[in-house]
Amino acid sequence: MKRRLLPHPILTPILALIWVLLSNSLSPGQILLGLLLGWIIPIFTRPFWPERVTIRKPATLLRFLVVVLYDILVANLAVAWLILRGSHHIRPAFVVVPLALRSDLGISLLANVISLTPGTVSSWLSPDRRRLVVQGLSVKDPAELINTIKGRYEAPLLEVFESC
Amino acid sequence: MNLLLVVLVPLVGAGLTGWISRFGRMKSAWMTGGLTLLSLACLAPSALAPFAGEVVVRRWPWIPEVGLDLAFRLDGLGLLFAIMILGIGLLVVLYARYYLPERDGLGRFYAYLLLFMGSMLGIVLSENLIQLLIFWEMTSLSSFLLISYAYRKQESRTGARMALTVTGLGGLAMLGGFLLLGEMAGSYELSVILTQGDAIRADPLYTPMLVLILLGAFTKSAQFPFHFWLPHAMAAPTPVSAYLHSATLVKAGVFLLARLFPVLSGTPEWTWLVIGTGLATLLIGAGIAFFKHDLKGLLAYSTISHLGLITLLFGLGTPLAAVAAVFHILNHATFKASLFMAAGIIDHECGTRDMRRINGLWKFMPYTATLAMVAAASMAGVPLFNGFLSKEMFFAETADFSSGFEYGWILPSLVGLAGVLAVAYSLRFIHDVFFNGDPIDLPKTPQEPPFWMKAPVAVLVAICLLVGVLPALTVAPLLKIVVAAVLQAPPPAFDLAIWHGFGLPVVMSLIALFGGVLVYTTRRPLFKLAERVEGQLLAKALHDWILAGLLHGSALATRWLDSGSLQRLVLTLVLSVLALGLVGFLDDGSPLTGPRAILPIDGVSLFMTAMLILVATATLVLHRRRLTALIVVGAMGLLVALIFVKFSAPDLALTQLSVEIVTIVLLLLALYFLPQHSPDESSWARRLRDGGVAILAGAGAGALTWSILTRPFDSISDYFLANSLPGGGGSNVVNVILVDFRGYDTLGEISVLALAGLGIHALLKDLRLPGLERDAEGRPWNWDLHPSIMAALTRLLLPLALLVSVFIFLRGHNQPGGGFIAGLITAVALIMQYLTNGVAWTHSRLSGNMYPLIGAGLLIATLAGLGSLVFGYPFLTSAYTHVHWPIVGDFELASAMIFDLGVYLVVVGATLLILIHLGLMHQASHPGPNQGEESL
Amino acid sequence: MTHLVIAPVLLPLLAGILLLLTRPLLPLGVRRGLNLAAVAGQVALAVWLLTLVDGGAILTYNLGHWPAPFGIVLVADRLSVWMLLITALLAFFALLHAVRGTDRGSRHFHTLFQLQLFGLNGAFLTGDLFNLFVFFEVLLLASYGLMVHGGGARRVQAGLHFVVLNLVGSTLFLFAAGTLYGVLGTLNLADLAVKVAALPPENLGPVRAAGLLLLAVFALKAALVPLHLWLPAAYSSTSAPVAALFAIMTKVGAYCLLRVETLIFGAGAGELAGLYADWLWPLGLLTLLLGSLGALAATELRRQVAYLVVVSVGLLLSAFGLATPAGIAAGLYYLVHTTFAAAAFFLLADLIAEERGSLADRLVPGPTVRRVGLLGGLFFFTALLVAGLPPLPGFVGKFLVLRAALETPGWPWVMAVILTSGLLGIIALGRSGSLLFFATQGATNQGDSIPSDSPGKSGGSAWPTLGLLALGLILLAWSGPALEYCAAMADQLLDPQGYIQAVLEPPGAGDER
Amino acid sequence: MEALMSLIVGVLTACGVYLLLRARTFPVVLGLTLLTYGVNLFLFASGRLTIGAPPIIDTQATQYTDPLPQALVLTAIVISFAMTAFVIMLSLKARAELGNDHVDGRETPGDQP
Amino acid sequence: MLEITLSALIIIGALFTFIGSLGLVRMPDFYTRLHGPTKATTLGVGSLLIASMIYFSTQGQGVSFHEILVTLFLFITAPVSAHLLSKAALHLGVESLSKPPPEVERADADGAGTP
Amino acid sequence: MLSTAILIAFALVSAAIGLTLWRLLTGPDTPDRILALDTLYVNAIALLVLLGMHLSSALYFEAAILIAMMGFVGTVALCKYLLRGDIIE
Ligand code: NA
Ligand code: NA
Repeated sequence: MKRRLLPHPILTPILALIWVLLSNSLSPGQILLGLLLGWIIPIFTRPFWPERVTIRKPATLLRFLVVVLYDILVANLAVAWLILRGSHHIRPAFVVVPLALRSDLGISLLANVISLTPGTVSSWLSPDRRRLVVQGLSVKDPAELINTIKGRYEAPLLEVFESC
Repeated sequence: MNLLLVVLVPLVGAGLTGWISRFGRMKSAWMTGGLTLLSLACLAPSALAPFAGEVVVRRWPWIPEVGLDLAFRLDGLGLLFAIMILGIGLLVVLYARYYLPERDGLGRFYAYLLLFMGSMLGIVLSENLIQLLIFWEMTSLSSFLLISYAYRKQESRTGARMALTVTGLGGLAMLGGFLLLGEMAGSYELSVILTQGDAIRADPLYTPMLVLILLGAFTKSAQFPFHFWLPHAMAAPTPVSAYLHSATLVKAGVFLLARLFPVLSGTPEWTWLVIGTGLATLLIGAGIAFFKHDLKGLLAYSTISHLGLITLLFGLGTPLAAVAAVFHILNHATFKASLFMAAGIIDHECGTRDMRRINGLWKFMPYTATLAMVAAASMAGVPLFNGFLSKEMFFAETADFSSGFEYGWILPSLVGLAGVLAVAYSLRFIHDVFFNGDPIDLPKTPQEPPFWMKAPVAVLVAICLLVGVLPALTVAPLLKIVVAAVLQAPPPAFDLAIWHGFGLPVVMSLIALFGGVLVYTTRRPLFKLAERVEGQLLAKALHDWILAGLLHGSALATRWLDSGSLQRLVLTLVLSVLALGLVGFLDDGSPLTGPRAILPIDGVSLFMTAMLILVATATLVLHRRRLTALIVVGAMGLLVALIFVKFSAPDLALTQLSVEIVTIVLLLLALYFLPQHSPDESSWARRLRDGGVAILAGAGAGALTWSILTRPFDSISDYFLANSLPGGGGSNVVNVILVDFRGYDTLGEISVLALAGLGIHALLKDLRLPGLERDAEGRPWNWDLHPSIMAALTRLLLPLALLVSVFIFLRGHNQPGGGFIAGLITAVALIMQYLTNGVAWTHSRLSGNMYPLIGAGLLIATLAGLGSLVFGYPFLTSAYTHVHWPIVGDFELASAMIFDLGVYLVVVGATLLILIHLGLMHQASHPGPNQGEESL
Repeated sequence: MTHLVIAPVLLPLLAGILLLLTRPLLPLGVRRGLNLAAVAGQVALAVWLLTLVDGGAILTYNLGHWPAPFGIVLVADRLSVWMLLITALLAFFALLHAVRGTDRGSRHFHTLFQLQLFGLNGAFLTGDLFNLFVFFEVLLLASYGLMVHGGGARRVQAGLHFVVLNLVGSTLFLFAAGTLYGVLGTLNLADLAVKVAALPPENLGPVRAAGLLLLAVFALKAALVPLHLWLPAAYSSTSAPVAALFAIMTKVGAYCLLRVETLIFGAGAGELAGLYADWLWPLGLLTLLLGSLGALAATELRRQVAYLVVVSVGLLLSAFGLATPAGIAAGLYYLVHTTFAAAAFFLLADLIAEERGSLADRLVPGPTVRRVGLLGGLFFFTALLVAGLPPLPGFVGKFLVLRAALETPGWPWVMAVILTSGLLGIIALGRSGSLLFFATQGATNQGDSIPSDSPGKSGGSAWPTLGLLALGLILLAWSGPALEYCAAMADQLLDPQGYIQAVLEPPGAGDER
Repeated sequence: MEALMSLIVGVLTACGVYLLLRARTFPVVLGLTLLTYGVNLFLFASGRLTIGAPPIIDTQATQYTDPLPQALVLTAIVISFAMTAFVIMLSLKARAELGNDHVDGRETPGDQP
Repeated sequence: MLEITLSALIIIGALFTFIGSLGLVRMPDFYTRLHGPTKATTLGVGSLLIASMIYFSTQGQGVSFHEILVTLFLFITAPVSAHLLSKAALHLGVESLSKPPPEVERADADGAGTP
Repeated sequence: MLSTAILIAFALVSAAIGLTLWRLLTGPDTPDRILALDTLYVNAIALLVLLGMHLSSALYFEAAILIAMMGFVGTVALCKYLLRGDIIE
């Protein structure tokens, strides 16, 4: 019953927040409406979001987010520099990252983070979801890249979403 | 009333007769006879009036505005014809009952016959010319039915259609003529028209009018060169020939000449046209008649010849000629009807009508032979028979007419020649059939027909004799009133004596008799000669050639025009529009550019314009690579949306953006089932042509845009800007226009969307298209149906998208947005679920059954509009109020929002319906374990 | 302001929605009944409205209670109500024919049918140019759905052509409407008329161009030469009841031409007066001629009938092009007749085709059809009707047009073409009747190719056809009053001040919202 | 700016017409889409071009662009979307029934004169 | 100060947007081209959005947060797009400077992963 | 200064759009074109944001958010088409 009435407890405040962002207003009416929608929409979309997302370690997640944001900033500068310097200085390569993550959400988040950060795009997930092929714009050492990905991104994600 | 009944009884009776025939063959015969008598009885009360010099006219209004009334008229001319129609009709009814084969139900025949009889009576009794025309055409139609009575025979069908075509042509020409005549006289009523002869003959349009009317009369009366239909009409059963093709139908033409004689005659045009036609017909008919081996053919051409004779007489234009013409109409009707009946008996008894085989029938059927011989003698113009009298008058009138002309001998000579030929073919009819040795190889042994079959012939022959011997006692009074009616003046003095003293007419008669005998005796070499020149006779050949040419030509023209090519259709449309637009704009040299101040061009706009043009032209270059073209079009849509943004149209930009994406998805769905490339099939010439047309069209559109944008402008929109907030309760004027000022447009618009959804849903039923196993390059498709990275994240997006959709919906009344865009966002968000998670997954979470949603949306929108009716305001009148709730604060409630909700639902429903079903088509064409398609 | 004016629009819309929502709930029979009842209701509504406008009153209805020219206004004058009545009557018999089985082949036949009427009625009633566009689209999209209903290669291909061409036509409509709005600043037809009358000379060019673009749009709908070539394929390949209903579709184009011709480019339009008339009658005559040739060349009955529709369009628009009271009245009389006659012919062709089995409606000799008496008789009668032969209303209509033409300088052309096309019609129909009913072999169709796939279809009811023919006879019998009404319509049209006043200065204009 | 707009409308119309005259359904649909862009811009422009004055009532605004053509174009966009959807579907149906995607359903490729 | 910040943000944003597109043109193969737009552009548009946020928040009509939403959208969707594009390119065997791992080709060529 | 910055930004973003379109039209492969279209959408957001500031109007924000959403949908659909042909299956 509780699941039916409040399928995603995290989603409600997020949606309400987004509503407030959208409406550009902090009036009580809008907040109320945001909460109302935050409550109703998940009920409607419950079937589309079957598994309940549980976040084990919010602090780790927060730290992870900061790292990612920082990496994005740096990555962008790096890529911009590479672009401006021209194609002679790049060393593109594909690397295969073995995955420890198992959940769809986890793998997806990892893949996205990889795509958002330093000159890498997650290109291909093996059918058994054990290996992620990543394309790097300028890869000097493939092993190092794999290690960075596993240590810097996959480990926190494992902790947040899949630690038992 | 009785005049109306005279016509109505046979017409109404026709249906009755057809129906009663199912109760027995004889019933319909009795019925027809009875109806004919009844009609005659209806005529009787008025029959004496013409003798007293009265003209009976009765009117019933029908379409009074245009002078079209039901009006009937009985004068001498009408009476003569009515009597002929009904009298001979009665005899034919009797004759036909025995003539037609036993297996024939007769009902249909008699029904047609009555239809014809009524129509014919309608012609002769009409007071109104247009009404006369109506009956005129009805005689054509009923005779078409009668000729095609034995429709399994090719010749019946051909004959019937030929008659219809020729008389149809005449009827239409006559309609034109009558319209002109009516315009000249200011009325279609004969009583009016007949008094205005002088004015009409002086009218500048007299000649075209005359030609048109004569065309009608000549075609009907089988005048040269329209004569050829009559012999072919002989495919009709002989009673029909006896009735229509001797006594009635073909006389309609000469009746018309008589009817309009006071109005039309007397001018040189009339004289030469009518005499010329009559003479040609007289000679050609008589000439051909002699050479016909078919008994009915001989009679048919002889009829043509006699009709020419009558026409010629009217052409002479003198009162006495009119007397002769009218007299000959009567005489010809009697002897020719009896001859046809006799021919029918012979045909019936011998099983053939070929005179080369029929010989010596005198031995087999002496009574019939006697009757036929009397009638034929009358036809030849032998004294003591009625034909002689009128032919004598004919000779006299032509001689009299010609006497004043320098080459006056020509006409009498030619007329004399016709007389010779008439005697010759009459003699042939007698000698070749009843004597001339023994029959050759007849299918049947001939014998005397039943009494009741001969009786009608006998009656007619008796009349021939009676009139021929005692003209003054029998026919003179009738003739007097008829002539009075024809001339619209007291009849001239005429003498119907057999002997007028020795003169040119007698000489001509004698020459005719002896010459005819001479011609007949030398017939064998003549026949040989005829066989050599035979072949297609000119007029018939001409008719066939024209008709075939017409059919062929129309087929060619139509095939060329209606080639079933869409490219052609579009090109025609574009060129037409270009022409119209150009003519419209340039007609009086309006300036292209108006005086309005224009906006300065900024760099970004210039650059973006260049980009848009680049992209648009690229579509042309890339269009054959379809996916590429699709991507390019996507870019173009985005640029167009940016234009909307630039020029202060945020709502349009939003709509354009969302529609664009839905369209791309739609095109992708379709592209899967289509070839990936268009073949390179246009020639360079074609591309050049299309390019030229396209550039012209573009130049036109651009010029039009320029001409409008540079003109000053004053529109009704100030009202919307002023009233949007106070009257409509919304500050987004575009949205208020959509849901309020012009909410009715929006109702139509969502109906269109709903219709597209429903139409596509209907179209998809039973649609099978195989999906491709491999892509355009022959590669198999990727194994990953629903890439999980994509799927997982798209699920996250759904609540977000729905939230945005609600946002867009709620603010639409005051800010850019509204039900339509919100609906599209919702639909796109849901489509994304199909795209990324697959049909099976999505369907287990969302019903694919969308049309109730469409229905509900339409219903809500309509009901929202209907709400105002309760308060006495028109449909779609909106109301709004501001509500203040504690905490929540001030917010607005507008009925227009309910309307917008309807819009939202329809958009969601229709878009999903369209896209999902297109997507499902693949599954539908591969029936498998997936969900049943019909459940959607 | 009587709400009755909106009723002919709302009734089919609500009926359509109802039929959509009840699709899975009610058995087909009940839904058929509902549909028929809704159409009957529209007949009744039209008759009711007719009694209201008969005296010359022009009823207006300001939707959303916004005054004209700002809001959309509906206008019920003699002409629009007349069109409503014809449409409803036609629809009734077409539907009657459809419910014997045609409606089974598709998912949303009944809804599409009602929404088609929604579009038609909306188009006839609207007094707003852009709204006319919207309802054009409604009726077109409904017609697309109905046209390809049932499928089949020919039908789908003809449908594709029909749709694409009409989409281009819709684009043109928008170009025209945009130009008119861009120069005159309004969309209300009456207001446009006022603005055109006061047009400064420097703006004549764009307005004339827009007027002629509109002419092209309506001419395309009406199938006027050279924009007529879509019609034969479209009408001859769709199902019979749809083709019958489509008899009104060309009339929508004709109606719009007449409306714009008289209201916006009428006598009061100054420089632009008579803009349409100059094009209509020569093109109408050309249509008449080319249509007749097509009818003559046709090798299938339905195609022939479709070409005869083209012929009727030609005659109709020539009459409207005369732009005289008598000409317009004659055209309007003819319009009624030809709508019912064409529809009846399409239904009849369907009956004949069913009886002829695999020969269908091809004009080739075949076995004697069953019910040859009935079908042959009906064919004969209908052919007379369509060919305009006496004594049926087709003749009266033709006579009226010719008579009206005599008052105009171009009369010799009109007369020559109308009479010639009449003759071609007689030849064509004589030929096809002869081939279908006379040139038969064998007494029965036993052993011949009667299709085994549609055993239940043969022997369809002739009642809908008879009903339409009866309407023609009623028209004939009441020709006097009918023509009187047509003349009144023409007078009302040719004096557009009444219309303009009714729209822009309604009697109750005081009660602002 | 007016000249640019005229140019854009002209080019879109020209390209649309050219594609409409092709022999396959897909380019025809693309042509219709382009033509629709063109006419929508035209209709929109019939209210004249205004920059930075959207028709949203605002106490600070001094000028508004003409809202009516925008509403009309909105309606037109929706309608042409519906029409495009239908014509796409119909071209698929034609492909299924006729076996090819030629607009006239002809097997042999090439233009029809 | 505010103006300088805004101007800087705007110029930086536009510059990154430009560089992203420049990468699209300058990079030698599809996989390398992919990096420019997906990342440089997010930063570019991100800083433009921040500029906009500041700009509208200081216009006196209350705060303006909704730009965050656009950024959020871009950050969620851009990597997914990049991944899909890359996957599609691998599937199509688009010409590449670096050789893709053999297992990709194997799985994609014979449809090995088809469930 | 701000307006100058915006003008420069306009120029840069326009140039970006130009470059993107060049890639869109020249390809060479379909993924290149899809990538270009996706980038074009992002560039358009940049342009909108600039325009919003240029005109001091917040009315273009919805368009930006819609572009962000719709651009993604378009890219996903096109990629799905390349991968599977059948995009809804
Ligand atoms: Na003989
Ligand atoms: Na699919």
